[in-house]
Amino acid sequence: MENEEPRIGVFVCECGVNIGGYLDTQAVADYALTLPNVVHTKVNKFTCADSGQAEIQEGIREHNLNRVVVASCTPRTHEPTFRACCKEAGVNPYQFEFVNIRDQCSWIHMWDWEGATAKAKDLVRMGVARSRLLEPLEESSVPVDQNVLVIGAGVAGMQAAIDFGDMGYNVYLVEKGPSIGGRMARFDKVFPTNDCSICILGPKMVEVARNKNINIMSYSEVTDVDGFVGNFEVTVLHKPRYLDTDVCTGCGACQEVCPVELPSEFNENFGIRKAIYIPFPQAVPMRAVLDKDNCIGCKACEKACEAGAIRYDQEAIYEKLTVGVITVAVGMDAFDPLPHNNYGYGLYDNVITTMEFERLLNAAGPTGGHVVRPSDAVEPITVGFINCVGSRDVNENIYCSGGVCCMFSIKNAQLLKEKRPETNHFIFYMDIRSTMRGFEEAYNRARDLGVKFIRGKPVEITEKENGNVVVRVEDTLKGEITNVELDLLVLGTGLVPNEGINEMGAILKLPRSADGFLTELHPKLAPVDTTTDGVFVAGCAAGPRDIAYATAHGSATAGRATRLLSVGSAPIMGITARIDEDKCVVCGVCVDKCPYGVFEIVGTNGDRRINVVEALCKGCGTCVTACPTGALEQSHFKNDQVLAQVRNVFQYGGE
Amino acid sequence: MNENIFTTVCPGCSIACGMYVREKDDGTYDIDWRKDAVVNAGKLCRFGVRLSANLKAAVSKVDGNEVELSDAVTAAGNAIVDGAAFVSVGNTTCEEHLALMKLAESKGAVVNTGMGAFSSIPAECHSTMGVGVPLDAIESAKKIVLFIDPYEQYPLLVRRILASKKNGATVTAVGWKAVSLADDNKTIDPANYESELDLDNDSVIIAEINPSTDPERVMVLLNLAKASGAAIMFMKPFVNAVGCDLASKKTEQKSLDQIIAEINDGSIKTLVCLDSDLIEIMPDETAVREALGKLDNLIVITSRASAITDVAKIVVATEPLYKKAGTVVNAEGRALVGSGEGTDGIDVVGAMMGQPVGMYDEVHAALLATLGIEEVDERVVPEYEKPDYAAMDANPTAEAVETALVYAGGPFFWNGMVDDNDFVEMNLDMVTASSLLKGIPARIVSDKGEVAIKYKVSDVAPGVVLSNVKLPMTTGMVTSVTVSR
Amino acid sequence: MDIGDCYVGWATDEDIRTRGASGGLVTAMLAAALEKGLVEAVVVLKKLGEFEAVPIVTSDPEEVKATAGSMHSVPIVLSRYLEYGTKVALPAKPCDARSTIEQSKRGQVDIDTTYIVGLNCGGTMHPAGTRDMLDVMYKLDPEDIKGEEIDKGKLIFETKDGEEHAIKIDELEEEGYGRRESCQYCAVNIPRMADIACGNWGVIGDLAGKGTFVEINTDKGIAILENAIDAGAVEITPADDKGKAIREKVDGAMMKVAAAADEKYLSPIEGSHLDYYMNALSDCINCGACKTVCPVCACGEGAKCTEFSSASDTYKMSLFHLVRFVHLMDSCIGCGQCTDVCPVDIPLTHIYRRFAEPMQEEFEYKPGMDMTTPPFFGVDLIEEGH
Amino acid sequence: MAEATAAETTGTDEWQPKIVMFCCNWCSYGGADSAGMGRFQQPPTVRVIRVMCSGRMDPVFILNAFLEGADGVLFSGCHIGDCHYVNGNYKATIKYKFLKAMVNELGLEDERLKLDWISASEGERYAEVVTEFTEQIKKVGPSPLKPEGVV
Repeated sequence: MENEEPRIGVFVCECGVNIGGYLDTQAVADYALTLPNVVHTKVNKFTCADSGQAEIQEGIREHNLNRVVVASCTPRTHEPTFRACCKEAGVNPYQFEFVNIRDQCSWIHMWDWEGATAKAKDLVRMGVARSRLLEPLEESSVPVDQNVLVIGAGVAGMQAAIDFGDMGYNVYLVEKGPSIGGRMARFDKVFPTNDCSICILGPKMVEVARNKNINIMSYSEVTDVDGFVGNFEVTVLHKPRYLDTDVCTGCGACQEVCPVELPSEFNENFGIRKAIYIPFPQAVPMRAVLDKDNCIGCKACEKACEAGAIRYDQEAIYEKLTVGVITVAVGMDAFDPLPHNNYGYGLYDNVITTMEFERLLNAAGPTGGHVVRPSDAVEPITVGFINCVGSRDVNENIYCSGGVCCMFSIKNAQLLKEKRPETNHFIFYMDIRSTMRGFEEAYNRARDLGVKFIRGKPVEITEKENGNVVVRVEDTLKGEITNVELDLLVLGTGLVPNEGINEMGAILKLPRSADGFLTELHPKLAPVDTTTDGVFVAGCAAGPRDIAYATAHGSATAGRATRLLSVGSAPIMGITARIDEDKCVVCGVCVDKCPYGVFEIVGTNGDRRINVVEALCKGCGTCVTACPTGALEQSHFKNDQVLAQVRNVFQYGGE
Repeated sequence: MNENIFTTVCPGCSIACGMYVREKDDGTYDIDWRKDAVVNAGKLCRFGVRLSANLKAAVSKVDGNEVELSDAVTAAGNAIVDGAAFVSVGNTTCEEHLALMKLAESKGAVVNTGMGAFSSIPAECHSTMGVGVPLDAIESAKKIVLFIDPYEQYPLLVRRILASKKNGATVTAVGWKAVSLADDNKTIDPANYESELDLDNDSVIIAEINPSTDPERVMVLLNLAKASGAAIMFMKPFVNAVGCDLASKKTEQKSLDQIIAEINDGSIKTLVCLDSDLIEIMPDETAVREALGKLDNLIVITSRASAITDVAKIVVATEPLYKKAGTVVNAEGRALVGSGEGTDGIDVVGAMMGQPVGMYDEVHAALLATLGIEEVDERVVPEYEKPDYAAMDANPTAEAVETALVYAGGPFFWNGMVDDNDFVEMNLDMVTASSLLKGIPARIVSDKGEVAIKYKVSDVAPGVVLSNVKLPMTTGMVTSVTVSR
Repeated sequence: MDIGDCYVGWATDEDIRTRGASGGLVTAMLAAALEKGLVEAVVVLKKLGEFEAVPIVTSDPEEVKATAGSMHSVPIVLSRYLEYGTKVALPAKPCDARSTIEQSKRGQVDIDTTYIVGLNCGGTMHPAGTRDMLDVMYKLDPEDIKGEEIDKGKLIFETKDGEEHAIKIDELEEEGYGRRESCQYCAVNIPRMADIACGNWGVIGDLAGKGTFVEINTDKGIAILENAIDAGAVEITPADDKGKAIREKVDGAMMKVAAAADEKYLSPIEGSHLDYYMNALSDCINCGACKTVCPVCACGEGAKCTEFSSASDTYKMSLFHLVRFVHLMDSCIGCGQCTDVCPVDIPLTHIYRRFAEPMQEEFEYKPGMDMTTPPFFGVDLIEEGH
Repeated sequence: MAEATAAETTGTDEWQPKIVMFCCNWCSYGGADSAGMGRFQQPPTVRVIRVMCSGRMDPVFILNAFLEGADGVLFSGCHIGDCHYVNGNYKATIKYKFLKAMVNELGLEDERLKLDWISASEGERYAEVVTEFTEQIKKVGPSPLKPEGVV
């Protein structure tokens, strides 16, 4: 097949008037027929329509074509269509070549008939030249291991794990913290329904724990991922809890006796925890964890533990897992206003963040649900909320946190107002984004309750001697500058990528977008897929989103991944890197250049060679560029195939 | 782990650039640049640089079967009969050539060097035709006229001519293709050479003699040199063409065309070739193959595998040139010896006539006597007698072509090499008139067949398709063709 | 013995000591490395004539000893001569050492099995040019020359009659003779990138001319010297501070001269750069010698520069050259080999330096000076770090 | 054919450069398509060659384009940080630096080579880049490397 004399058919699409109205399609087709190896041309009204495809297939049969060039719209939308059409008629889909004369020609030169026609001829000539050199390629496949890894046990990761587990796949659910549950476990209530957060999350956590197919690996981290779709080799670090989790009953006797008091992370550092502690009352697994960094070694806990679970000499364990697919749900962090002292945070006692407010509001929180202000523990009467702290701000993050913080502030003002009607609330906002179902109603409810909304970005925060803070803001609806004195100011901090996301991105070879979150394969059409086959992303790892959205994503990853798991094999693209060992001098430049670890030097001395793990290759071709000898080639984008295009941009004038 | 180092010369053409060969334990070799070499300071052209890839060692064969060298020698000795013809164009040492002359003599024949021009031109001119001017003299010439394309045919002359230009020389090129280093490129009717070129004692004419050269053209150039007082240098395609010529009894020789004609008419039944591949050298490859097929015995003594070793009845394989003891005389007349000590080439010829091993010293001494020198010193160009010759009658026709493929030989052409860079040249008008597409080979058709080959747009005369590689559809050095997409 | 130590040493063998330059330490050390099995092969310089020596590979200690005192060699493309991983020792001028390091970065030489014995270098001369110079400047017959040396800025030839003939190097280079142009602007004289740096600079007092100054740069440097001492082939004594200071002074002076030459030869092109380059390359006959001899090019016969370039291209410049310009921007060490072998005398090294020097300065990357930086646009990987 | 008449009145006598443009599949090629979707008009001077990633942008391609006669070469990929292949566009910037320095030293006008990041959504910007680059090339004129006789 490869050595067969090329017989090329060129099909020029009029696309109704989209192409035919702006350039001379017949002239382009006639020109194509003068090119070497072109044995058939045809102008189609709509090449992509059934009739157009039939004309291609007829051309293939009648003229014994082994290569097809279609000059029409863009490969980004129609390449699969024409490839399938060629394949049906017996032409290898990789010997199909797309020439873009609509999106990149007729539509952008609408008033230059001659220029557009000349350009279309050039593009067709370039396409034909490339087509001449195209080689048939086969897509291969690899088997898919039936185990699943879910990284992160927040609500998105938990949902994914449940769905995978329910479908019968064995799931490793790896969670960095000592308990599953994630951010949602710390919320008081959730908008727009104002359900009690832990009341609805708790049962889900139990469901995870009960699911026989889910293997919870809490207080553990993924440190390395090798391999490729269907065959990932994962290294998990089990951090020592310094107790035997099989023996520990979660009774909490240890934390009673522990003399070391530390700020409680779960409570946003309001309140205390001990050096040995149970993360929170609903924790799953309900086991204690010893914070060795802060342990003074008094061994009080060991004495108190009736079960005898304490193990001071426990060591970290690295476990190797093999999995077929991976869901990444590593979540987010709230924006930290401390470094820049945004709105006086860190300078003035009575400026706190939403997450802190959330814990104060929570009945199980450090104040038993009484919102008090930090300076004097007095319950505030006038409370202000500033939205878009750390988001929609050119100095911090330009993106909007997806309406999550708008709803946060609305919900929190509403909750406090309901609890203590004597309170007054101000929400300083730029725009209220209440886009999802029930959000607008929640907004209206807050207004009805008397929460005051001031459209304006506060310009200055000052502290008074009594600890009150004064917000100076231009009410842009009224067009006047006002000073609002508050007992407590709450910053509606935006969502930012989890601090570990860079590391996780590097481990999984996932690109990060400009906002720092992981990039999905396509924001619209592949929102939970990633550029690494077999790795899916759920929840806030791929951008700010609310609980419903994150949960749906968790399920979605399970759905997408099951395509591979249920079939048991994953396709490998045809456009991967290949090596010509005769030409290769084993210089190893490709090894460093590949972001996916496709290449390795194997063998010794004269037998050294480069091993190419094709299944890892994503087909970017960066290695091919770096290879000085030309031994490396990217199938379908070979050096001579691209150069054929370059060399056919120009022609001798006499033609 | 050891390496053997041989100082030697490049066998690509008659310049004989110095090089050294690095031979490894496993017999493979690499060339390297011998920078102290008197000829060209170790500079090499594409042929020399790629020598180890270009030249493949020959294997002894009888009737197509591989045999021991001694068996091939015996078979050859038995097959060489009286009336056999001998060819040695100069691709080996003078000593081997002399040994072959002895063998030929014993069979009542002479060794033909294949240079038809020599046979047709009076003997007193031969010295002038054979030995040119020292390469240094090119650098100090005031005017240089090129009848060759130095870039393609004799690339190592380029630096000499460039040096001459630096020294103030003007360069005129006469030929099919504009030579970029020339100050002036001309197409001149041979009748007007003298008037248009305006040469004098400080001028040097550089031209070529090869087995297909028309003697009339050589005579015109000799007359031009004589009339103007200019020095003349005829380059030759073979490394030792000059040496073989000096050693040979020139006048009795036949041209290659004559030899082919005599094979065809049945008067030559046995042909002995010493490092000379007629299939490679002669432009009409099919005609040569046909003729060679008519021989009773084709005996090839050679150091390298080539087209002719595939069709020969007997192949006697000798060591490569770099390993041979012996002398080579280059275009300047400079005698050169390498550090090789092999005498297989001479010993096998000796064996064919029943001579004992060890003939080398004897033939070497004979060579020194022929050259008129006591010992070979590469730094000294021997003085050659240059008798005054009479102007000759020559009636060259102005070369005009309709559309023709014209061969301009170069090292790759004469050594029958092909590589990825093979292409023909023609001018832009011809390319556009023939509707050629860029990057798509041109189709060249003659009476004998057709080829598709890459082409290059160059400043070539109208109607000429110039080639430095041999194409399998030619009838001679000039072949009428049509060109199309 | 530690990295950074400096000694003065000499061969114990009387014959090697007298025949070899500066007490024959290098020869003795190389022979001992072979004899004691530290290496399987040694690169030695075989004399082809008074003015030319060529590198060859040998496993025979006697052959190593026989080459004592030879001079003039060209940078060796070690990977062309030896299989990867061969345990080998080679004497190396700074450019030899740098090229070997660059080859190892490209996986062509296993640096762990390669002992680079550095030799101080103040420049080399082209054999053919040397003959011309003798003829024109010294009015001497090249065949009468017995030896040569550089002393106090003068190039001195000794003739067979025992007479010395000296001319200032500046004067020679003014006339276009003397060292290769690339050597004139090369500022690396002491090969500290080699495992051990040897030379006569800094050998003073009674030992002057009879000992070699050595500086240990790596563990391999320690190994090869200690091996020679253990074998009884070499004796050393610590270098004294005055010697070290003198060595630095000589090096400093040479570097100044090089900087001046660099300024002179790589001065800005006047007029159109494109004309300059087109003109310079217009005589190229596509022989490929420049690539073949290039000691930092790891590619084989086929490479991007040759594969995608053809003599049939109707371009105003050859793609071969342009690709090589880019490829050498981060790796050209300015060894001068390409200029040496160019059959049409294109000043290739000069041209490559014009492209390479600004980028090497911008990226603060001097090729061949250490093992840490990867080759060919590899600089990006460092930048990626921040 | 009203379009043809329009073309005739737009002064087609003016010299039109030919520009070779390399686009990565994910961002810039998409950007070029977006320009079409948005009907952002631009001069017909650019011939786009699609590669998967700007990291595939071999200096050989660009140098060859110039030798073939390109009056200008544009190359484009995803914005830094957005690479579909982790950091291919970052590697492209390094190659670009080398290439740019090389082209400058060679004496080709600086304006003839340009790298610009264009995302798939930036159709209008794509058209602007093409239009501006075309104008820029028109100012510097035909490439001195253009071989004789090619169009």
